[in-house]
Amino acid sequence: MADFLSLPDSISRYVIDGATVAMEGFTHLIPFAAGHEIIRQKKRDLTLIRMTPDLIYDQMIGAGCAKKLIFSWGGNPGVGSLHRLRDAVEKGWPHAIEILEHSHAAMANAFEAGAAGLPLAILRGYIGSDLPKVNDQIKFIECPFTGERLAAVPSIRPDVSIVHAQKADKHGNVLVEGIIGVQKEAVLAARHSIVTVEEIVDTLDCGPNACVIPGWVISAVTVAPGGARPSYTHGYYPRSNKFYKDWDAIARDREAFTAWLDAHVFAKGDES
Amino acid sequence: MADFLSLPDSISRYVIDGATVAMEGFTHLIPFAAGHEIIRQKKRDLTLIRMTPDLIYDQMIGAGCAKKLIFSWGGNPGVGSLHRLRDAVEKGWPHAIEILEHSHAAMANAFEAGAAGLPLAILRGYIGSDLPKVNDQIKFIECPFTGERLAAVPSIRPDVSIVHAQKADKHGNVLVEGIIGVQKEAVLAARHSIVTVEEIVDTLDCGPNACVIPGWVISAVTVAPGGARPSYTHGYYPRSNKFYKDWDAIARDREAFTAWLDAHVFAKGDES
Amino acid sequence: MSERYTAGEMMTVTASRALKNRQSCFVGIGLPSEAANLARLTHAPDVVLIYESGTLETKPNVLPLSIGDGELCETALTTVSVPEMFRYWVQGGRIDIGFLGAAQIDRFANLNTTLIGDYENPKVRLPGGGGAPEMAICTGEIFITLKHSKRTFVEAVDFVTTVGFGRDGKARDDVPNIGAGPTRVITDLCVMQPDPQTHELMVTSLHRGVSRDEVIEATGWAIRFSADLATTAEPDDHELKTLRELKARTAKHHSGS
Amino acid sequence: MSERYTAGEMMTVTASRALKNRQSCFVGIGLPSEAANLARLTHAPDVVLIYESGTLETKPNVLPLSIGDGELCETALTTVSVPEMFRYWVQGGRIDIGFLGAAQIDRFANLNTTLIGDYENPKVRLPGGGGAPEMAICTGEIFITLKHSKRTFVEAVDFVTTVGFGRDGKARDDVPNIGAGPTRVITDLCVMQPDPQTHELMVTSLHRGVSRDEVIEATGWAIRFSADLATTAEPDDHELKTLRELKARTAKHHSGS
Repeated sequence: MADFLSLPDSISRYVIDGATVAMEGFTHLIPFAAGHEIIRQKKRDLTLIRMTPDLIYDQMIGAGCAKKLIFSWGGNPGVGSLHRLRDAVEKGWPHAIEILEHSHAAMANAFEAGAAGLPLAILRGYIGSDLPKVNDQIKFIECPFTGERLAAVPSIRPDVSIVHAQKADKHGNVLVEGIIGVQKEAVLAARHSIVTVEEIVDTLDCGPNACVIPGWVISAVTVAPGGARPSYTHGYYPRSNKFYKDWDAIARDREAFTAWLDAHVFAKGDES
Repeated sequence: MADFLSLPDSISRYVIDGATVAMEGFTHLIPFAAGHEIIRQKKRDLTLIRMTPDLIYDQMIGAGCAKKLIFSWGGNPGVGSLHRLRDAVEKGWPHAIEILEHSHAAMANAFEAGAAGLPLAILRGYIGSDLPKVNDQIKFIECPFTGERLAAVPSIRPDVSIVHAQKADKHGNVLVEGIIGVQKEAVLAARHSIVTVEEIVDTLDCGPNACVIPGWVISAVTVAPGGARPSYTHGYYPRSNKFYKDWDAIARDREAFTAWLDAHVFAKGDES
Repeated sequence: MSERYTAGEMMTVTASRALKNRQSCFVGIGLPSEAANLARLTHAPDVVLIYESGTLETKPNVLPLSIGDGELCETALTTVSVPEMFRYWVQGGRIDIGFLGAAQIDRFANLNTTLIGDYENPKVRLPGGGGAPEMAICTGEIFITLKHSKRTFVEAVDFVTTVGFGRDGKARDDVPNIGAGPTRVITDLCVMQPDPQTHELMVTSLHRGVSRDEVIEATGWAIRFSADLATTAEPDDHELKTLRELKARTAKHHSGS
Repeated sequence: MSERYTAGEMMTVTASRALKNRQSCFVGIGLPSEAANLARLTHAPDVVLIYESGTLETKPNVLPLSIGDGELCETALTTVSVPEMFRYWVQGGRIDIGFLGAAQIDRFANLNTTLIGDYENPKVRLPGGGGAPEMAICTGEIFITLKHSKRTFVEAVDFVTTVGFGRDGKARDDVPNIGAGPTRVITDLCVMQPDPQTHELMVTSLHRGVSRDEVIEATGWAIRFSADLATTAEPDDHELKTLRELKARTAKHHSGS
């Protein structure tokens, strides 16, 4: 069963320097509070996995937490570039990072295969794309029944996955609702998992087939109200599109970014 | 978009002699009314696919509709044997049928792969089992990343899939709730699909991530209240365990079965 | 044998005691389901029961007749699709114990639920594999419970539906990502466990009042007995009361419909 | 160019008209989303809009800023997981039209959204592939909409993120289970379609008031014009009014948060 831990405790226990970390949430339910705690604890050399790095990884990369990024779409949604990611890739600031890029379909399948305990995912993908030329993890196999050539990618098996969700009950069972992304797969694919939630409730009060992640597959449940801001939590608060737009100016400039980090992450302390 | 058809019309339009037909519903929501209509229309030479043949295929096999059965568990749940299936396999009555058998995991994966448009499913399965010796559709592949030997089976792509569900809205969108089995996969894997429902409603009135099959992937929606009896429809009526037990005596005897078929299927007429 | 309980009750209680609290258990219909729910209602209130119909962490008030009874869904934490059940929960390695029955079992704990006789011309056609073949591969370990008889405990199963340790006892050797396989077989006479080296089943515990000869007589191969053969602990009153109430509730519930 | 509408409006309306009622369309953020929703609000009320965040049959009242705005989920028939989206809906062949943008496009309609320059030392690092590479393979056909300029319409893309017809125009030949690929490119100047034989893009329709020279000037390769070059039909008042109201609603909605 999941332990109920504070945010600092869950991060210090499960996010180890050098670990492979997946923090998921597809535009919705992005675990920003957990990302900020990782920055505050000055975790280093992480391999960060996420379909859409979004602002959360832009911040963590700018803060120097990452050694490598595995992703499939690295922009500021609806706004433009992730300038901290670009600065690291193009200019090596604060240090160079390695990138490994996929398509969304391949990453979604790789998370799914990880949750399914398989070593690989198979998809009809990457035909005619240059991505297999720059990503040596993309291979092709032949279907033994039809002879069709299909793409194969290794499944994703993070050391730790971190997601945010609406609520947990007292046994640590978690309800994820709305745009559910690959969150359940990320948790099931990982060796350890941390779920931050808006609140703890007596009963999840959901339909018979709702997306519930049982407490007994989660390592730590952490209450972090507002923990997905500036992204959103369906049923709790909307996305701050303004922050996403404002981020563009902050992230374009190393000094502005560093000042933002000091004021809004380091000075802030535990967000749970 | 789905056409709203009567049960006789949907069966006569989409279930063609010689077709490959999957009728799914895992103990719950078994489309008996549709099965009876297939018997009444004297469809022949069908390849019947179903994880658990259950009474519905016992009846259809006994009535002479089947040429071949693809399945993974062929019993009367909690009661014993399917005597019509055994009579066909062991004694060739009313005629011999071919069987191809899998494990549940393989069939569930094969439906999933069919829905996913893939020619094959890959699973960690069949190790040490004799099933691959009697089913030439089970092969093994080597993972190009780890070298692990994994089982491969062809995906299931029926000519037509038939499932029962709670309700449809006026656009033919269908809600399936409770034990959802492989019903959505069966519909998505098939070229054509028929969904029988308890009722048509104004709005499906369900959670944001409910199991909804959109009307535009369904060929025909048919109102058939009680269409899953003697199995059950969550929220509508319970399973008739008594009928499942009574079936044992009916099905053991060819004459008793034929009399039952005459009285309860042929004499009954359209069940929608 | 005591007059306090039947051999069947002894078997169910012993099987239920094998399950530990908080373990996740994939439950087959029949004896396994009876034992697993008894465990949940006695010493293992937080055992996680999972049925292949997709019901996760279910707490049925009466025993299900089928693997997909409405009761299983209504009392579950959540219900997932059957592909998800086999992909994420079984193959994903989330099940500690697979709890199975069988029609035949051999000395290496291979299970047959496919047929008696020859595949092309079966004497008796049985239901088939269902969820068992992959449970035997993907769960942490397998418990088997079934009644002891020579028809069931055979020298060689007619068909290996579900692997125990293979025809030679070595089927799991050097196979990556495979579970421990059958770790105990609980019958109405005794408990058997595989020899750590050869994987051949041997009796490690006799139920009170059962003689070695009774087991030898009911077993289709030259069964071995452990050097430190134990006597199985007897059911206590609470277990017997709980089991009887469960079976009475179940009989009453299913009689009406 | 008319004073009734801008070149951008001409582009969006033309793109929207390419979508037919009841088609299912996988919608990219930005221009494709604007065009697809305009279609839904005008001639194609039953067009099925699908966003890669898992929202099936969504009817947003305002245009989403991101691919996963709450508005998309709240107005959807249902929302599925992202693995299901790519497995059952995209790869499963349930999408008629994939509606894409790009940073670069070449004469064989190959798309680049990865980077400008060299992969190891990029001049500009772009977001990457996202959902596009498999959309180009698995949907029935692809519509592309983007503004015409020499920076965008290039002789050879720096990186083929998403295949059109390959560097030689033959990438789809004899490939099983692959969609038709790009069937039209809609810009603010014209509509291009692939030559049925060579798959090279050629202009099949010029927007009213646009000259051949303007297109030649804005295209990085020696662009060809169809023998029966048409003039694109102009937006009607209802389309313009609907588009402007949609954009005003959208601007108002996103300004506050």
